[in-house]
Amino acid sequence: MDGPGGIDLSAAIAAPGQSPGAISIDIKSVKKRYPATANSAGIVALDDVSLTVKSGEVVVIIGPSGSGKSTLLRTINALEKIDSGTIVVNGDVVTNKATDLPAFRSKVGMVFQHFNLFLHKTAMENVILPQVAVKRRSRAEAEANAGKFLAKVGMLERANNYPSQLSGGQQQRVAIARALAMNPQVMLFDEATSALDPETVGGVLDLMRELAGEGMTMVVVTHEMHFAREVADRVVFMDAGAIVEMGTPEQVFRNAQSERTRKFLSLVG
Amino acid sequence: MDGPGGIDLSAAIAAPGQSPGAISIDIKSVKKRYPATANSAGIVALDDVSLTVKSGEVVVIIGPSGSGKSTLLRTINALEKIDSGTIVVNGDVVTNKATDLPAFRSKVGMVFQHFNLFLHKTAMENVILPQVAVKRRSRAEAEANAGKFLAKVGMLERANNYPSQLSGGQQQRVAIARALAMNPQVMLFDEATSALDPETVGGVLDLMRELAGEGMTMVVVTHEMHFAREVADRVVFMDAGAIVEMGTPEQVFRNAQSERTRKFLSLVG
Amino acid sequence: MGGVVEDFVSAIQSAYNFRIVGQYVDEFARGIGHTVTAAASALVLSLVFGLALALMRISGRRFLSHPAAAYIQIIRSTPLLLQIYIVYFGLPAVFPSMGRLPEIFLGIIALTMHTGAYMAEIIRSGLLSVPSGQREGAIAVGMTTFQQYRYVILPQGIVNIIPALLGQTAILIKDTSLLSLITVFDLVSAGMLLNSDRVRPNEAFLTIAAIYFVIYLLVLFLSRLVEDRLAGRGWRVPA
Amino acid sequence: EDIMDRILQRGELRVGVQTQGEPVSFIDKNGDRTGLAIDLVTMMAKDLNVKLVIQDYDWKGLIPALLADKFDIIAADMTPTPERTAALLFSKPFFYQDTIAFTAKDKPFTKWEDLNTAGVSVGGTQGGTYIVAIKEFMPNATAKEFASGPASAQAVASGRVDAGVSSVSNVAAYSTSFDNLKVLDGVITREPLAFATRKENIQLKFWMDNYIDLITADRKLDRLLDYWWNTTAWEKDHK
Amino acid sequence: MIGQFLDFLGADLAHYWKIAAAVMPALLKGFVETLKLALVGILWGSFLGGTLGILRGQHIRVATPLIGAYLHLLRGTPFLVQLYVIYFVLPNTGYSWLQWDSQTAAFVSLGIYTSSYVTEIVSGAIRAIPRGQWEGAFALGFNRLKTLRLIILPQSIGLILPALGGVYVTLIKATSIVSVVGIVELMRQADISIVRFPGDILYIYFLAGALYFAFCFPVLMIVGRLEERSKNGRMVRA
Ligand SMILES: Nc1ncnc2c1ncn2[C@@H]1O[C@H](COP(=O)(O)OP(=O)(O)OP(=O)(O)O)[C@@H](O)[C@H]1O
Ligand SMILES: Nc1ncnc2c1ncn2[C@@H]1O[C@H](COP(=O)(O)OP(=O)(O)OP(=O)(O)O)[C@@H](O)[C@H]1O
Ligand SMILES: [Mg+2]
Ligand SMILES: [Mg+2]
Repeated sequence: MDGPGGIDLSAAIAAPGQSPGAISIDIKSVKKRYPATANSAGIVALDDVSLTVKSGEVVVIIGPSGSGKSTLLRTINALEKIDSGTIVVNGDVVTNKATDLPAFRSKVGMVFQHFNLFLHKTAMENVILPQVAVKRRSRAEAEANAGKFLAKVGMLERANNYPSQLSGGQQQRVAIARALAMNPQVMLFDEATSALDPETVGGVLDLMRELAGEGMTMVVVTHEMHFAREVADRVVFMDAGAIVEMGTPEQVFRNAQSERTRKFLSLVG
Repeated sequence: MDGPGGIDLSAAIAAPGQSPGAISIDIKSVKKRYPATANSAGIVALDDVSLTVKSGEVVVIIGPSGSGKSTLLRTINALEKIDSGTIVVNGDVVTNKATDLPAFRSKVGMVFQHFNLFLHKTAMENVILPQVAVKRRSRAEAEANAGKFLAKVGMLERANNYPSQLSGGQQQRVAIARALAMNPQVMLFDEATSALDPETVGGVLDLMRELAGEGMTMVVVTHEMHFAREVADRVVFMDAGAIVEMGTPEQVFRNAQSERTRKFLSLVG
Repeated sequence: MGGVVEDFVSAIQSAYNFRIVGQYVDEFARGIGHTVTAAASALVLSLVFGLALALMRISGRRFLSHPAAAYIQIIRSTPLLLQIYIVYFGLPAVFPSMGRLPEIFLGIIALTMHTGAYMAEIIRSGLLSVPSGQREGAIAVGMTTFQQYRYVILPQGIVNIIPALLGQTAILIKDTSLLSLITVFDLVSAGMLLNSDRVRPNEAFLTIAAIYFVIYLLVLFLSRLVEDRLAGRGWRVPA
Repeated sequence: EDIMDRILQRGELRVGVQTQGEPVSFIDKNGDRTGLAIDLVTMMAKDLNVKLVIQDYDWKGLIPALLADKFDIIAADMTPTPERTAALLFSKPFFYQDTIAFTAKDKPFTKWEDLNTAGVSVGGTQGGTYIVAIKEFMPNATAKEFASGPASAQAVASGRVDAGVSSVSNVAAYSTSFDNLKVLDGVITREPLAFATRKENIQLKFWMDNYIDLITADRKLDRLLDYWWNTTAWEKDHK
Repeated sequence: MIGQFLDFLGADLAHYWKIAAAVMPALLKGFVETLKLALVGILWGSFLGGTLGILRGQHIRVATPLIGAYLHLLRGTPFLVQLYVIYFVLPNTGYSWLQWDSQTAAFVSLGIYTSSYVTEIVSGAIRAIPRGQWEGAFALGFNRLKTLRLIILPQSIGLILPALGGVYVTLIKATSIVSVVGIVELMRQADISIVRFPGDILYIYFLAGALYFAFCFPVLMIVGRLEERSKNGRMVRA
């Protein structure tokens, strides 16, 4: 990371009524099946998955390609509909039809592998727009906030660049600033570094590390085993739509119970 | 690699008149500048670069993003025009205007980061098409060949899938088969594994390792330091359009002369 | 019961008299023949011509791209009717040997000149829609420029623009009716003949509409076939 | 309720016209619609003490508009053929118009009968009775249907067809506009001109018949014909 | 034709001047009428087509095939017949609100006709925007409407505008057909003028063509500029 990192995030993090240690995300018996289409057979992407994440905890999900990591992460903020089970995030029952999803999602920050910055807006405007359009903040307030978080991720100097004028690592940092500016209670990262070149991966991981250190509740899908080992409070290994192994980094990396986990770790490590 | 790997490649490799040890690629004082456009300042991508590759040698190019690695690789088969200097590949003067570039390129295999398989053709047809269209082989011969090389890369079972129905690693293996089926004298790899997920990276690297073992002349741009260390005959470190360091893996990784190289290796390693 | 059916049939017959339409079967057949001939020939020719114009436009060479752009702009800015008259009355004045060519032939030339300009713009967008990596892949295996287009860029580019090509073809089919200006007896002419002979506009207009619609559906069906063939069972999975 | 009642209640006589040419119905130098047929319906409206409302339609729209009750009568050069009379009511003819042929001066023809030769092409107006006349009286020639009279004249003048057929008055206008046209001897046929209305408007038909009898008797019709037809008196007022 | 033009350059300038002076007032009147028709067609057609296109861009179960049928029906039949049905057939259904005067009928049918092409363009452009843009917005708490308005439409506009230009100039062809319902627009004025001066048929069509050009050319120029801008500017994609 090349920007100044000295701004305290506690304001962005301390969600009202969320004391550290309380259950923040509660996933119960979630099943999800992608129906068959003309070109592909149906597939069970999540097969009775249950997981709870405490407030302030960092959970890292690892597993082979196609194991359902992204699907699980995306069900947490209802980007994917599920077939059965319940998901509750800080008191909002995500799986309840009556839940106001846009309002709920504005409390959950999500960072994608391909950044998904709005291509027609500058970095600055990418951070301002959701605050104004969704959180209904005044433009002045949104701008001040955007400046603060862009500085936080070291992107203030390039605030007026369009996404197409930024490198992958820079785009990802703007995406993180955009999510943080909404003052999320929870942050979800889906392979936030796998579209980046190895040298810039470091900066983004540093930023995530810093967030974790400041007490943000985080669920992170990643292939960076170093990061998982170092930052995770808990590591979850998924395979074929199910959670196969779950525990502290120590337990999973040193002392995996299942053969599948050990094989995966030997290939990736 | 999960496919059978037992087919000998020597037929594909032994280029007529290319005895091991002879100079295969000779790059002399190459300069390349991208001119300024409305949106960007001009940039010197290659600044007086010289490099020779012997027949049968494996040269791995490493370096930070934007240092000119891809540009250098692409000048070798004239995908990029250069401003000055000369490039000779197995007797073909690439930089000579009179050279029949398509014919020359059909003797050089290139594998891209994003595979660039023909999206509207199946894996099989991807391997057949260039043989028929460019090498003017009969369809029967091309099919036999395609079958052989798809088997070689372990993709025979999925030969009738379209690229969109294959995972990244599978697509990359088809791309390698496509290049090999043209019986190239030289193979160029540009970040052949960086769009792949960590588990599938292994298979493709194994395949490249095997090719190297069988005596193929190869120039490889990669971020996989393990691979460079293990497979390279020579490692080239580039920065800002110039070759900063060059030597055996031992020399470069253990005993780099320049500060820039050491810094890069510390970040990436 | 029978009474009800008869009433219904006679109600329909008074709004649309099949018997009268039946007396004009020959005329409609002749009209369809000319309409289909003109539309099909102009379609094929304007695709070829449009492709040439599109390639000129994206060639990056000024002496090719500027004339092509100017031609496209001028053709699209002036009415087809004028272009047809200019070809019909003007071409034989320049090439006297064309003086007695069949009118439908001159009509097809005019339609090709006109539709080609529209096709060029569509084809250009299709060519530009093919990811640059596809071209690089083709170059790297040693394909010549012609082979790149023939094997990779055109097949993929066309799939992306099939809906737009279909739309333009629909317009072309209907534009053939303007050839009646230069004595080509087309589908609309057949209907109008019925209308002025027999004073039965419903029979005239609705029959025209139905036949055009059938022709359109056939073209739609063909375009699906082409799409399936080029797109092979689903290489185009949305990203 | 009868059509005449409706006209009187409305206080409007609605007339559909087309612009077929001098001196029957055309736009004069002042931009006003005028001509023999227009004068006639103007007189009708005046004698009925109602306002005259004129609607101008393209030939394709004229019959549908009458049938859809957009106006009450058609005052155009519409010939009451047996087929048309089966669908519409026509008034008594108010006038007979000669149909003649014309050709380019350098053509060897002298009388219209010369045109009845294989390989000779003769142009007329689409959907009009001139085409019928060509087919009936020159069965050996090829009939070519143009969208308008002027287009057929242009085609004759520029050699696209060998000859044209039209009304005496139209041919007079063409010969003054194109200096290389000549009139062929002989009258091919005489066309009665009459007003048309919808089948159910029986009283209006009788009213029109009666009106034509009246103005024939008091010679008003003769005076109109002298002005518009038998002399060129109208030209100094309108041309 | 060429002969006419040579004459034009030579001795007959005075003749052409006389004809132009005689017919131009009528042609200009027709041109104003044509502009009016085109403008109404553009406005209604874009509004209706935009709305339907947005709906069709969403993959809604019932709406998508219904809109597809609408689109194919309109594109598969000639405008002449659509106009005929709207002006001459609909009034016979007996609903008094369907009894339009020729002006209204022309406006309605031009709008519907244009909408069929606009619908296809808009839905195509919306579908061309990468899914990630929707997801990025959803994940931030945007609802569907806000995402469309603030994210998707602004990005698709670069694809929509150039194609719309083509439709707007194609619409001109349709305006010349409304003379069937008794509206005297530019082409009809030209035809009427030709009856006065039958010898100058090509010249009068040429004058009318020049007026059409005065509408179409600027439309295409503006659209071309917009296309260039959307290419060069910020929308460069990786
Ligand atoms: N929209 C979809 N339609 C059908 N199948 C899908 C869809 N999205 C994902 N899948 C399938 O669901 C399974 C789980 O996918 P998911 O993306 O969650 O895996 P993942 O663990 O994130 O893999 P990766 O590491 O490659 O991102 C896979 O088999 C995938 O092919
Ligand atoms: N087509 C182009 N036009 C202008 N500049 C270019 C172009 N392609 C590359 N460059 C610039 O040339 C320089 C060298 O680029 P190159 O792609 O060779 O780097 P690289 O070492 O391959 O980087 P990476 O590891 O990110 O692939 C960079 O600054 C890049 O921005
Ligand atoms: Mg995933
Ligand atoms: Mg590169």
